[in-house]
Amino acid sequence: MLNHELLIAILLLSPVVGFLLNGLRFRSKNYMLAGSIATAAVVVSFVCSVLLFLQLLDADAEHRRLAVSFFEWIAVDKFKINAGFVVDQISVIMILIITGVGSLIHLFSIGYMHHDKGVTKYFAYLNLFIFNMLILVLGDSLLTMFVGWEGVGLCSYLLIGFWFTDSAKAAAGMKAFVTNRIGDAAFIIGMFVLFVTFGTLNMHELNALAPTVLDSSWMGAVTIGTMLLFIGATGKSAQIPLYVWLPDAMAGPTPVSALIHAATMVTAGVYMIVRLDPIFIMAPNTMMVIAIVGASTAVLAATIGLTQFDIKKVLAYSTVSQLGYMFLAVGVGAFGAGMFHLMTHAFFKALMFLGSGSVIHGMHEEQDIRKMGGLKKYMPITHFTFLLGWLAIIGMPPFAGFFSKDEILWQAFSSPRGHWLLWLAGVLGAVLTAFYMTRLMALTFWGKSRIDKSVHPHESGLSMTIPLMVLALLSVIGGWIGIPHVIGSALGNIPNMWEHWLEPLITKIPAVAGEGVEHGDSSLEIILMVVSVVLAGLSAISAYVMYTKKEGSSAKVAKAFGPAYELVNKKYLVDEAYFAGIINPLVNLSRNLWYYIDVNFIDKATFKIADVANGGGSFVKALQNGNMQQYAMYIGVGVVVVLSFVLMR
Amino acid sequence: MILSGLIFLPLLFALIITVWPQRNTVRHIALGLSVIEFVISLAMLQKFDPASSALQMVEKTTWIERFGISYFVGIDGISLMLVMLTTFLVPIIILASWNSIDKKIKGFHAALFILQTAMLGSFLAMDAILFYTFWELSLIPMYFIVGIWGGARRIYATIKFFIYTMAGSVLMLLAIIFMMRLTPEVTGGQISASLLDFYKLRIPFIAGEFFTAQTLLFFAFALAFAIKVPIFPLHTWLPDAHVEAPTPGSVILAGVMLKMGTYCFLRWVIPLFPEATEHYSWIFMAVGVIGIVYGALVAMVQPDVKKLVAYSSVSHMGYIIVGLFAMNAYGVNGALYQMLNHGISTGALFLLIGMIYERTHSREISKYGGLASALPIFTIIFVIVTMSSIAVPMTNGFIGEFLILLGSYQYSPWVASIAVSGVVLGAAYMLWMVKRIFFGPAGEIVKHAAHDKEHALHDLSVRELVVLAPLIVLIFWMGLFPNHFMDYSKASVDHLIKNKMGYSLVLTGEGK
Amino acid sequence: MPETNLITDIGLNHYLVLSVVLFSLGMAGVLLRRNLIVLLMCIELMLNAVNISFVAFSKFNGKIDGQVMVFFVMTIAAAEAAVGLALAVSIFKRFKEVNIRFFEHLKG
Amino acid sequence: MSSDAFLFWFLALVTVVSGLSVVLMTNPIYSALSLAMTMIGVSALFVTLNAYFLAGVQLIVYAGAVMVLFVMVLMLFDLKHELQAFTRGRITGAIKIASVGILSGLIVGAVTMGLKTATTLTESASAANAAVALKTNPDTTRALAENLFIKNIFGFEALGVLLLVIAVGTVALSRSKGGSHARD
Repeated sequence: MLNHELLIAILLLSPVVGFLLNGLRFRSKNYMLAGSIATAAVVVSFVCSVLLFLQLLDADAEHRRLAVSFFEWIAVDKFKINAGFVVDQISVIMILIITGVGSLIHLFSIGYMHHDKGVTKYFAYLNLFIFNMLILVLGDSLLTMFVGWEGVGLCSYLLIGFWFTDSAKAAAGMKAFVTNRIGDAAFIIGMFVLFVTFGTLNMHELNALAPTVLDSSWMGAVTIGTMLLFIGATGKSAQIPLYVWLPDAMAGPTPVSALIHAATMVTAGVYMIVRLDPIFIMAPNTMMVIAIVGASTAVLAATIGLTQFDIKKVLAYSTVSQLGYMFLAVGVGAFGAGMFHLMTHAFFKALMFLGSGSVIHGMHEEQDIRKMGGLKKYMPITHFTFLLGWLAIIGMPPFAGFFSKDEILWQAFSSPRGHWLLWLAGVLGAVLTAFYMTRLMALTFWGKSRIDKSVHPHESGLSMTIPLMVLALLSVIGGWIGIPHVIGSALGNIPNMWEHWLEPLITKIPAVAGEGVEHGDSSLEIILMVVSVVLAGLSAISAYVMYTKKEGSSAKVAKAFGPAYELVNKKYLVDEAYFAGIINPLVNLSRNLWYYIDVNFIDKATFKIADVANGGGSFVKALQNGNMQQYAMYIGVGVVVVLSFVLMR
Repeated sequence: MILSGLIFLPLLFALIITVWPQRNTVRHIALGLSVIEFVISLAMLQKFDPASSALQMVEKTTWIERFGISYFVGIDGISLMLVMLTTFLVPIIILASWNSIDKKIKGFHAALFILQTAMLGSFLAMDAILFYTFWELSLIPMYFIVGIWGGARRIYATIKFFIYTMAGSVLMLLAIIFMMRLTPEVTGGQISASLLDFYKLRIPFIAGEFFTAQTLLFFAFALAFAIKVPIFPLHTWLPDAHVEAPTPGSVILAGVMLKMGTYCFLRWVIPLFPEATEHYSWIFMAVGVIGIVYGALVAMVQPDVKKLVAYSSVSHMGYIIVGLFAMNAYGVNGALYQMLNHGISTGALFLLIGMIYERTHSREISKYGGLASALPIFTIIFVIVTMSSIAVPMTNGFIGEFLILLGSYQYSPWVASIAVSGVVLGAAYMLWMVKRIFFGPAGEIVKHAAHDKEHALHDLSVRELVVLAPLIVLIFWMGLFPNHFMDYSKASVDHLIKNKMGYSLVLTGEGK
Repeated sequence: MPETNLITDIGLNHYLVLSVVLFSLGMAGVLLRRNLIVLLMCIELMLNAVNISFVAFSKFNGKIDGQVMVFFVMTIAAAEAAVGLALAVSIFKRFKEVNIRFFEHLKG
Repeated sequence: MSSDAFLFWFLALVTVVSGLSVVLMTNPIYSALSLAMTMIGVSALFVTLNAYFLAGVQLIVYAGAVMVLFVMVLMLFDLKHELQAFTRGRITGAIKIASVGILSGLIVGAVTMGLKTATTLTESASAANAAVALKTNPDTTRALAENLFIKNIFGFEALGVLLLVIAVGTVALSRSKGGSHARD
């Protein structure tokens, strides 16, 4: 067995090597070479991750923690941060997802990007992203996590604006970065609050110190600190009110959307909260806010998803919605469930994005689902894998999404910090999800073909379909490691491996008498489960009917809702509101500040002072009229004055 | 002797340049000489003892005995890195101006070397009058650099620059003379201009009363330095000076001369007037924070890219002021680090803008667009420098900004909360600028260049890459291993923070 | 001390007052006249007035130094007249003008 | 009235009147001639003050050399009666005359105020003796020479150099074309 320090070093540095190898020859158009280097780099990382995972498995449950510190990064006074990294039960899952799904997406990209001029640069960026993401999840302190946190934001910026000659795409990248920055600013202050309160930013130490917190009120330091961290998370994980960048981020290449904007980066906020669960538990108010924001995001984004026609936009809003579920989970204290959904979502959403990428590729860069339909026969593999992903996301048992979503809904209902309203919102979200995902399937793959005659759709090559198939498999079986107790015991004592694995790191919320539902209430759990599955199923069927059997009925429905439909179709005008309410006033304010304060006040004021000197100069200048006799007179007057002063004394 | 050598060798170099017979080798000679100077400063760095907070390599000779004025130079952790920055930037500037300065080459390089002497002197002088001499001397070459090799409105800009700075220094001179008159209290009757004697003075301070000696002296000094920094309402000379200055002038102005202001806050104002500093720090916190936000906002709407960077300097300098007046280890260390960062990243930005200006002769953002396709390497480097400027982790900017924010949070969470908005706004204006210049469809200039062979855009030449490479290396080096740099200053800063109410410096002579 | 007769007892003050009167005349001429040459003459007048007071002091204080000073003043005055006139000649040659109001090149 | 007193008053009248006419004559030639008269008067005043050598020098240098120079230049320019001999400007003119008047008034005032001091000075023993000696001894020329060539020899030599420089400078000036300060 290799030393874990070396493994972590290789894990981190392998993508850097890939980045440098590709980055230094960024002009090359040899997509095979670039893709191979980049994919190999991530595969090496994946192997390291697996080896680390095996090491963790070997260790006993209490000592599953491989820490390494490479060097002292910042050390000023009491503020000491090491370039330290930790592999434990949570982060090992993340690195497996990142490098595993990451390698599949790299592989997919070779096929998807082969015609692009900047393919080498593209792979360099992807490797850089993997590196930053690994730092984010492995960092042992909030600040090292923040390094990756900003780093992935940077890569996201570069990749969204990858086709920079399109002004809108470049603007989308910028929007993503700046919106993330708003969250990051809050994150920074949040770190300060925690540092001043606990005297450390090391997450292990923070978690150990968490029970010492006494003040859990709104104004308590922990509540404020966690709230600020959560604002940071809303930026990165696209929650209300900072979710607006994610739909625009679809401007990037589709594999990027799959990797960054579905599977890995956007889940960073959830991951951060799970890492710091003891601290967050000490701040019930923050948890409440998280749960509410998560639930509302889940519903809101789902409603927008109902009306979109861009295949990637639908998936983007779906991602926002699913992230809302994860926040709902961590908000009610179901950290394990949140992580579980994070993982399953990574599988099926990556799958769906890659599937959509395959569709877009096959359709020659067409993204509007109104111009698709009946693709089933042209792209059988894509269709089949997409179908599995669809079943997973709408939560059909026994696909992965079912287990994780069900766990979240049950926890939202039963947890001491849960509430039946949160459960209701979750179910509503699930119903909506089922509807719009079915609509997406129907419009894209089923029904009659509306494809333009000039387009000849074709199935993608192997490098693209293999990742699809692997991810499809994972979407099916991925949920089986976290089978709920009620079902597990019914099927013959299948253990919930997931819960067991995470147990040492996940803090249980102290149950408060009279609140929530006892955990053992299995009949209720089954009833709720059945209700949500049935509702989602009905919703999916109605969508199927509406979009394949009775064409035109969707337009009627849209008409019936009229202005409401318009509002949703225009994404509740949130972007416009931000522009009208914040950005434009800010730019105008800046113009006015510059014009009125800088140019017309400060400068004018200093000119006035200069004018005084200037005026004095002009006065004295008038005396210097060049007439020598005048000068002589001044001498005379001067002598008279001095003399009379001397004499009169 | 090494410090005197550092200070006065450039003066000798200036002399050599002026009498050098061949016009076409002046640049080579100047580059060689400036590299020699940098190597000497490296030797000095080698001799420096980072563990000690003492004033090292001290040289002291009587200059004007009657007034206790002496030639007194020394170096400690606070000035060390700024000295290194100065000697480091000059060769880069000379190499960067290889093509852009084409008239009066000798005069330009001589002015540059005299400026270097003045700046190094200001950083190293430990005698008030000596310091004042160097401080004022630094204005003159800068005046000529902007006034002779500058842009269209250069005369307006130079005069504005000169008068603003001069106005502040006059008050400072008065304050210095006043303090010299107080020194017999601590030296036993002999008048003295030594900074160390000034440190011993305990100038009376009454909280809340403005017309007390310490308060007045504090504001007299602070005003002079605040103009140089520049702090918010006194900043309007900076954009004009930057826009009109030639590229090398902008780099030296942003890279070193602004640091003279912040450095002097740390060297003079804070240790000399500790009570007043503490009592009035809220003013500087306020203007610092206003500067951060205001500079960023105004930068956002600038049509001229150089002006944009100039206003971003105002914003960055606001951070430094906030860090300094937070008066704790994080803030001051961060501010000191940020001084270096700003010198490197803003210096690099000005260099890059200069390079693109050489090609297109335009600085108007709206005329650009789509430059990334035409100049890919240039774009990559520009984006890296931009990232450093907006403090993305793993670049140098992050360390400084983070520590400053942490320090200001300890001072007051509210200050940090407002200051942190600079993080967002900084990203907004820089990335917007990057987007408008490099991304999007080809703009007027790129289109024009595509049609016209004479004006075709060439990517960076080897010389330009050599100019930028050290800066890029430093950006990452300082971002990944800040301790390599910060270790030199920690002892001195700790000493200052711990003894801020009774600051004094121990002397050690040449060597250790 | 007996009452001194202002008319008959000529003392130091008489010379001094005379000197003042001559000096004032010269000064008035310098201020009022326009002709460059006349201006120079008036300066000579002023210098002579000063010389009178020097010599008077020399006599009434019993020190010869006053006369030495007069010697110097005369030399300087002669030199000044020479240079002044040379300038006047050269200016006249160029501009054909000796009116002092004509030469206002020093105007600020 | 003693002859001394008469001489003084007569000479005072001559110098003041001729001085006045220097200022008032509109024809520069008359001014020059009046100045010559003043010079002669001053020279005679020197005689009443026992400064015989200076009186001679005064006559030779001023009334002789300098005045000839003036007259020659005037002749060279061919200047006649001037219409605008005096400066204009009410305020400045008033200030000019006033300042002259006040100045002379002040000096006269100072002299009369200092009368007592002056007399005490003259009456102080040593000074009085010396004054008497100077008054009675007509040979002031020797004393002057001794003072000049022993005590003030450096100044004397410096004057010599000055005169040399002046001579060269004057020649250079009058040979020049009047400088480059063209009006047009």
